[in-house]
Amino acid sequence: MHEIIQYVESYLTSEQTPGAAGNMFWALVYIMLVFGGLSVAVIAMNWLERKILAHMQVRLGPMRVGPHGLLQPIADAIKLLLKEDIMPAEADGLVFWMAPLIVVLAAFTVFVVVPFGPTHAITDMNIGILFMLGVSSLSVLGIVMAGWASNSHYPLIGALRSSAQMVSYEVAMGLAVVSAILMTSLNKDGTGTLSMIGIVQAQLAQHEWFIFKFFPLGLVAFFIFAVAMVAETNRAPFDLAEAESELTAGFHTEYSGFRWSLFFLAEYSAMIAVSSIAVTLWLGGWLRPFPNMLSGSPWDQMFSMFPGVTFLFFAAICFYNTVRMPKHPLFRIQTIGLAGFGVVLGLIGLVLFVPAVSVRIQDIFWFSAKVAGFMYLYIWYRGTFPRYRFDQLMQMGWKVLLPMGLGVLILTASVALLQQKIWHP
Amino acid sequence: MIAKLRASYGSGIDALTYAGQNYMVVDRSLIPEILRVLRDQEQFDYCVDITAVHYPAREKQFDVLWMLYSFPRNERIRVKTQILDGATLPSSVSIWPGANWLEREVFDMFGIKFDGHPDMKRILLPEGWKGHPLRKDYGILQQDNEWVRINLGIESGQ
Amino acid sequence: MAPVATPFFFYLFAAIMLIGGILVITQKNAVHSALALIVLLLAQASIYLMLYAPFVAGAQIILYAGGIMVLFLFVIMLVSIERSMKERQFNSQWVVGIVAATALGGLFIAVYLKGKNIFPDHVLPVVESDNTQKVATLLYGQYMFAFEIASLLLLVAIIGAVVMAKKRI
Amino acid sequence: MTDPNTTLSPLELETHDKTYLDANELVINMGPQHPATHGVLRVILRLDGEKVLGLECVIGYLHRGVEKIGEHRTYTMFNPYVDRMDYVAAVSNGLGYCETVEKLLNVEAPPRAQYVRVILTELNRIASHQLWLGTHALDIGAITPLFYTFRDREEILKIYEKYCGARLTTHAFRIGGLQYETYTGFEKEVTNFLNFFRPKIDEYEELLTTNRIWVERTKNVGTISAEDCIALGVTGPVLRASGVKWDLRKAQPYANYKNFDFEIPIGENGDTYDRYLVRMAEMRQSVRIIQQAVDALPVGPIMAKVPKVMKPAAGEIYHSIEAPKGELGYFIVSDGSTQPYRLRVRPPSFVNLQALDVMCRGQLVADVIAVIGTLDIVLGEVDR
Repeated sequence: MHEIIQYVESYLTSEQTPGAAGNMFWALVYIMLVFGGLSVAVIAMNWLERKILAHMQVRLGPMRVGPHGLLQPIADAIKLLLKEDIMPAEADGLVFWMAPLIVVLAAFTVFVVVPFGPTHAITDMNIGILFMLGVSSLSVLGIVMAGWASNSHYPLIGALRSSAQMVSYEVAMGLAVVSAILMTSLNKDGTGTLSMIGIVQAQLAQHEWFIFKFFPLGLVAFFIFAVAMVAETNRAPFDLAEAESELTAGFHTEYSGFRWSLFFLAEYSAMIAVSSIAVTLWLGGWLRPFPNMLSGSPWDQMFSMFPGVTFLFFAAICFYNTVRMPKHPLFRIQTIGLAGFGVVLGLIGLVLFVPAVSVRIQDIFWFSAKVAGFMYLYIWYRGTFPRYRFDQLMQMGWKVLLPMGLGVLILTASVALLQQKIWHP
Repeated sequence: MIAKLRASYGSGIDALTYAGQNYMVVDRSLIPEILRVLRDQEQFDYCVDITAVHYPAREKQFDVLWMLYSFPRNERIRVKTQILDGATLPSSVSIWPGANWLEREVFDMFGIKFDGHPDMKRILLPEGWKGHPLRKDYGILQQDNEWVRINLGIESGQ
Repeated sequence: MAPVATPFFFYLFAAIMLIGGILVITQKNAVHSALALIVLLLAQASIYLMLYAPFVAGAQIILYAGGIMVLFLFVIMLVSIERSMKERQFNSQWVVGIVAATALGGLFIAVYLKGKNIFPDHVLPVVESDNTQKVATLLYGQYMFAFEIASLLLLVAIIGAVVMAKKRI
Repeated sequence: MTDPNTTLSPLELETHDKTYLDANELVINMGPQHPATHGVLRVILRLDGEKVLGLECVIGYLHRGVEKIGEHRTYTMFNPYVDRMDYVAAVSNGLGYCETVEKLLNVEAPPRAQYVRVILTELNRIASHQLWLGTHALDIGAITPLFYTFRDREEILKIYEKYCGARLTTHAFRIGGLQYETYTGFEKEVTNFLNFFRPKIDEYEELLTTNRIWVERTKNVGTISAEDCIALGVTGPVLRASGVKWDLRKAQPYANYKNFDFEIPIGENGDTYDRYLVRMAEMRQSVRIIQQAVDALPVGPIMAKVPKVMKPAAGEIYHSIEAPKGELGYFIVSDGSTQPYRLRVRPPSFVNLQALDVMCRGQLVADVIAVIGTLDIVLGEVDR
């Protein structure tokens, strides 16, 4: 018993990721944690997207299943799992079966290197960002396979569209990423890094998030990436593959039930993955905001309060809505449920105030908070923008973003070179 | 205006007015050039509508009407001619492109053919429809019964 | 950390590559052989990883598996598979193929037998962390010229392809 | 769409050149069941790759023989049928029909009825434009405007419901005036709606007018010149967007539109974006008209003296009004009996739809959807 506790503490105090420590057990634990958290995040995204979109469109959104439709995603999941799993008669069985697996695999494997904190990553490859881009680019294969294997016209064209779009936007994306990586090499011995943790630590060392570096170069690079990543995940306004008014549902038209839900899962986790790339590269990963302006221990204290405060805030919202619930016997269960949910959130918030916890948790919190910001942006786009035409989409990719990316890359390189000439001769 | 046309085309044009609306009854033989003149010289540049009326009792069974409007003069006029059943009319698509579908509809509903029309075929009713519904002698019930007999295999749809 | 470069993994990936390669040439359905090729490339990437060459592995995944194979799949899917599946496979060159294969195999065996002591008998100590930097310094330092020439060639090829593909400019 | 080739991507094209080397022009079919054809419109497109060489509309899927029915009903009995033609602007149809028969009977609706008619018709113009805006934006991919417009259209439908009990096919008018006196608080409710609606138009505009993607999707798409419009007989907002300042409410005032002051918004390029702006401006003008009408609503009778059994003298009459979609004309031939001898409807959508071919020439396939949306056709009126 005592040994186990010591073992746990020895890990908790260690300064390495489980992968770097070569500790299989903790790596497993982390994998479980990350994938569990990811699934929860996707479920939450499902509910949030429907609610936020609905409120943007003067609707209520799901209200029936559970208080304020909180249980709606779960109901949907059950529905999808119980649904008949149809495979078109003429479909290519093997490929049709493999496609969703590949997409999900690619979407999940990426998270192996996502750094939720200096030590909170499954492992830290020294080609982290390269690995992320490469594996996420594999999901195109799954999409193309799905479109082809369905042996139907809509999916084929949808797959062609979305994969053409993804391939062409990967170029601009890569250029933006490279310009950010260049910035990591601006230290004494001028050695950059590709490792995700290394990138964040470089921002820490340079006391500057890369989005503000060489203003406006970092900002432009970030903008290019932010546009490319929306196209990369086939979301509005680049959702031509799912254009209902033209194609029915793009490459996963023929999929149903569990297979379809796999695509759904993959789409959302891909969104989270690219957002976490953006956060890591430009928004200082797990670093808390205003590290320079508001430095010093009191500020650290204050910022370490944030996670708890946030959860308490959610809890407060829950209680507020509990009070506003109609006083009708039919609503009693829902009211109780909402209150219970609020209590759970509140307890989590209180736990987060314990210094020992908050110290270890706040990295993860800041990272997730930044990613959540991107998630909201995704929903916002969808509520606001019409859909691009395909040629306009390609034009934007090749004629606007690509040259911009090249220019930013060259400028960043030259500026960095000058700086090193001047400051570190 | 009428006087001018009279002068140039002699009889066969008589202008009438009903409820403050001018219309002219024109002899079938004068139709093409009258319409052309109205468009070119009298600036009736907008062909509002083309339609027909069926008078089975008459010997010249059909009235065909062109409803014209002039943007410059802000003035309407109806040109009306009487033709025999089965007689054809010159198409005015070359004068007003918009006449295309209108003439097709007239053909569809009355079976009046227009010579020189790009594609003279039914527009609202399916190809192979029997009869022309807006003729007075067109029996709805027979049509309906025939249709149900063919397509539903029952005696009457009523 | 515990080394993954164990013989077991090597043989595993080697076997995968072999099977993939055989499938590539034996599959009637072009799409299936393309997928087999992807498997092959991924296995190759993991062998690079075992050689402590992560950068090469990453490049392999991005370029081959992610980029080139997708274009392959495009082209294959756009030609009608049914026709190509019906018609007899084009293999009138099997004699030449076998000859070439045997010659290559013989060469390998010869090298293995004769050149035992050419290769160092112990694995050189490679530091994983600075592998990428090493590649960079070599490419942009020593082999700068060759690198630039290669990229120039690629550029020419791209432009040529565009010109040939574009019917109405 | 029944054939997905309607959304060819450049890559797709290559394949078509590859697979059928002989076919450099492919014919594809769109509809009649298609989310973006606003009903049962079937379009056969001739494409050179992504570019539209020409198209042919196949209509009549919704043909109900309204004109034939008209010959078999008395003037009063036929009145409800006209609502079913342009079912999103039913009141305008009713207005046109009633005025035509009134001309034939040579009666004049009393002033109060005239004013109420104007109020309801202009409300209907707004409702029709709102529905157009929502669906059009949805076709182009913007989801949100649909919900905004339907939320506000609901208010108009509520007013109709309170006035005559029906929401969509409101048999609102009668020959010779109105059947129902306005309910108490009618003026107030209409005024409230106007005050509620004015900012809403700005809301729509905020969503779209300066939206970069919206502008890219609509500018220089489906452009049509004023000459083509006139030659093809295209009327309504489409004609005005091409720069012709022509509106029957001004050109040949009917009802009592001459008593109101309002402008005719026009565009200059005649592309989809201009048509959008024109319709937006028309909504504002309608609001102006309704405001004046409500302020000046006179008291008095609402029904003119019309015989119970209408037997207009033999004769023929053509009367047309400015419906939300364009010039809506009725041509009635009376033989002195209780039923029209011949009743012809001149539907705006039917004639406007002819322009689709001209507008889509040389555009991309994805634009065809936008152009169909911007023509604002109602198949019930096209096919009658």
